[in-house]
Amino acid sequence: MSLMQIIIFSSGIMLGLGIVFGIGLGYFAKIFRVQENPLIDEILEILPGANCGACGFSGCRSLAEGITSGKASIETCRVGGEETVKNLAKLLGVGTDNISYEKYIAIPLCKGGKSLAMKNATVKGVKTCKIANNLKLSEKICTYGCLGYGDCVLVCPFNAIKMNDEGLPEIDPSLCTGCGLCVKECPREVIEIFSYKEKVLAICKNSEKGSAVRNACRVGCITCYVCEKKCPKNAIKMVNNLPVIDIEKCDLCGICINVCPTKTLSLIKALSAKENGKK
Amino acid sequence: MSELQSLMNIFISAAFAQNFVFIRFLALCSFVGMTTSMENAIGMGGAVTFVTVMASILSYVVYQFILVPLHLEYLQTIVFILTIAVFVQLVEIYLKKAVPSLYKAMGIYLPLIATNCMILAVALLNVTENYNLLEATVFSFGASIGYVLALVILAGIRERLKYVQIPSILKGYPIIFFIAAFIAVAFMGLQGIAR
Amino acid sequence: MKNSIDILKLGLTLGLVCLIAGFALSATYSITKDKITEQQRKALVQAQKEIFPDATEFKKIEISETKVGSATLKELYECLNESEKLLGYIATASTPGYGGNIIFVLGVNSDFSVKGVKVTEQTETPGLGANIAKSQFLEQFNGKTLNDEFVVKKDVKPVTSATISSRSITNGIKEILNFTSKNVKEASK
Amino acid sequence: MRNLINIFKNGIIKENPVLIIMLGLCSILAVSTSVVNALGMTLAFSFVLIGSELTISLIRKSIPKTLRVPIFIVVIGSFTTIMSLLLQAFLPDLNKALGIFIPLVVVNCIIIGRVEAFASKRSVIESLFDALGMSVGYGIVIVSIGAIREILGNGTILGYQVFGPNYNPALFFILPPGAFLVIGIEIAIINKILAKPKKVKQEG
Repeated sequence: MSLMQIIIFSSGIMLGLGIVFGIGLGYFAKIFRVQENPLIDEILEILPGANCGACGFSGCRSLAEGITSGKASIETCRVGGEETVKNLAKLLGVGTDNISYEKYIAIPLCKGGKSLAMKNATVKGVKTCKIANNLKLSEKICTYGCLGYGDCVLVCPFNAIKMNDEGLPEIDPSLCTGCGLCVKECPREVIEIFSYKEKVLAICKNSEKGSAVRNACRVGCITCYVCEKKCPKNAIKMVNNLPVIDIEKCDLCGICINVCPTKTLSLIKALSAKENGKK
Repeated sequence: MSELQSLMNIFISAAFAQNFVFIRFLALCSFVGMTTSMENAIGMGGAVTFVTVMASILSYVVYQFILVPLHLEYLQTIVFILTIAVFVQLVEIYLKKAVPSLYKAMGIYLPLIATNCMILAVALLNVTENYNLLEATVFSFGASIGYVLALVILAGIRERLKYVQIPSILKGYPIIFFIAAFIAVAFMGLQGIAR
Repeated sequence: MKNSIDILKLGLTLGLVCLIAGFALSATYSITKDKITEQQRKALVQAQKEIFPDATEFKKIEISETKVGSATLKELYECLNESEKLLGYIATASTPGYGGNIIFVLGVNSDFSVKGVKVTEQTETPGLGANIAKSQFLEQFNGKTLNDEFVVKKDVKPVTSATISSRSITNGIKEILNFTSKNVKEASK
Repeated sequence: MRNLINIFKNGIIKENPVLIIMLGLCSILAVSTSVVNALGMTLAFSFVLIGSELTISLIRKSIPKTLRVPIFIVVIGSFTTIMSLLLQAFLPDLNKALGIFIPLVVVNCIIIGRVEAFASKRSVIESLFDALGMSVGYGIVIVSIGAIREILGNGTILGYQVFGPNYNPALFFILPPGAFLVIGIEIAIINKILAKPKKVKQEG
């Protein structure tokens, strides 16, 4: 069998098989076409496709099926944000005015960057938050704060999180959809989901007494009760050594922010990506 | 008569002595994944049995009547896997239309049946052992019975795992592999029964 | 009508991809074809050389692959030295072992006693059955003739804890030796 | 560039194809009886994986939906056959050692999984880095299992005696049940390192 013959025969057979199978598949697909609601695929195109499960369905496809069968309303998908709700409304011809649309974002509650938190070790070896947290390999004294190895950055399907040079995650509110994947990923649960309305928040998770916090971090909350006393509307209550601000009572006067000795309290609206983490 | 005896020999060695999952390490991906519940295992086992037997006949025919006359045996791997993949896709389209409940239960594992190592291995072994058509069918049937047996055993044990204390480090897949190790020891004992 | 064009398009795309694949495969195959056959020959020639070091020429006897009892004879060669004198025969055969088929090369002297045995391929249990391929086990067959019993534990010392493998290789050699001596007599008459 | 390195690192630890996603077990358990076999298998595996991921991501735009699986299979199949022909021609003893598992690389669940999940959506360079990451991830696991099984089961490493001549090896590890045990232990270790401890929910 000369080489030419081998090449011709092999290519010929493969071509023949390919065509036969291609036509067979096409024909089979046509006869057994399942009358699936084409709307599901259209909705699937609009949905962000992150399959994050924040809407309670097991993935975008089952959410799309839920929406077509009326089990879910069009703004169940928080992740998609305004733009998805608008497109879905346009597709399904539903009015969007009566839908109260509220945006949620994730906010890291730690200001203890490299220059602010005290260190008692330098770490070599595998740099992921899970491993560091599990094997207690963290440079900072504070065991509540952000480890800074960026597990949340990797998990975010919308690339909304970047590590700043302080070694703290910065979440871009325009990209973040509040899907909550980073919250699950962070081993110390430093990141939490808040509605993106203007409010004051304590950017610290360290629930220990003042002295322990003072030698762990320059910007941690040292439970000095100043904000609770000074607040004209007494909207602030100390719970577990951390201030909790009642949104209804608080009129964003900002006194507590200025009076706080370690500047732990911050105004959410002003909390754009750049400002987070700086003193 | 020795004809029937050699067929039985092939069947027993494929199903028990040379079990495809425990001794030859084939089709472990679906073995680990599909044994979470008994009906999953049986559903998957049934589909794989059907596909293996049909695929081994199909590949035998393609091999004997196309590849051998033209001395293109080296194409066997790609031609076999292509016929198997297309055949599985046809089954998938048919199942989606005729039996949607089974189709939903299979989920991701249906396209993975096409890449199930066992089906291709059966087709290739039919060639290396140069079985005739009847022997090839018995061999593929024996192999899939061995596979279903392995699935059912593990599914049974895994369902009972819920009520048992497992050390936290072994939760999830490690304990399954330990169980598989012990079952494999049992199957190794069977190795001598069929030549 | 539109549908059938779509189907045809599908057929052509898959056909095109397969054509390219087929072309690439056949190109590689033609490059490696003779190299592979040469490798296969080399393994066989090397085994034959070891059994009959002084034979220079191996003449293939035209014999089709025949089933001999449980073993199957694959090929039979006559071994001649420079002066065309018949030294003996070389048979490649396979016998079903414990884990799968065992393929071996049997050297037979002109007086039909065993010149040497080499196992070229086997899938016995590693560490146990696999030891039948080792020379300490195989050398005990050298010099045996047809009137030896070839029975394990009697005149053949088995490999420890691998009786099935030892027994299958032993009776494989016995059957092939028996077959060669019978058939070659007719062939050489 | 950082994103590419991330994809590469991803394949090794975070999404290690074998220990985390639990794919490709068939070839790992069967072939890892010795380090040489394991290395040979990794070589064959990475050749096919890199080749397929690059080709698929090159032509990913023009693959019709119904033909997705057959085209993937033809591409992977041709790379596997090319690899097996080259092995038969140039590395015959490795080919004999790996035996039936060379053609079975085409149905290796990792390759099909990565091609479908990654290469058919991402650009060529990203697929290349992903393929490299996955091959290294696969290689580490199979060589580590191969080493353990060879040292314990055979008393040798890369062929050299480790425990002196009269060490009678624990054959258990060369036989199939040993393989299951070794991979079970390895997954348990990885679980322990990567697992997130269940923290008590902080109030307030």
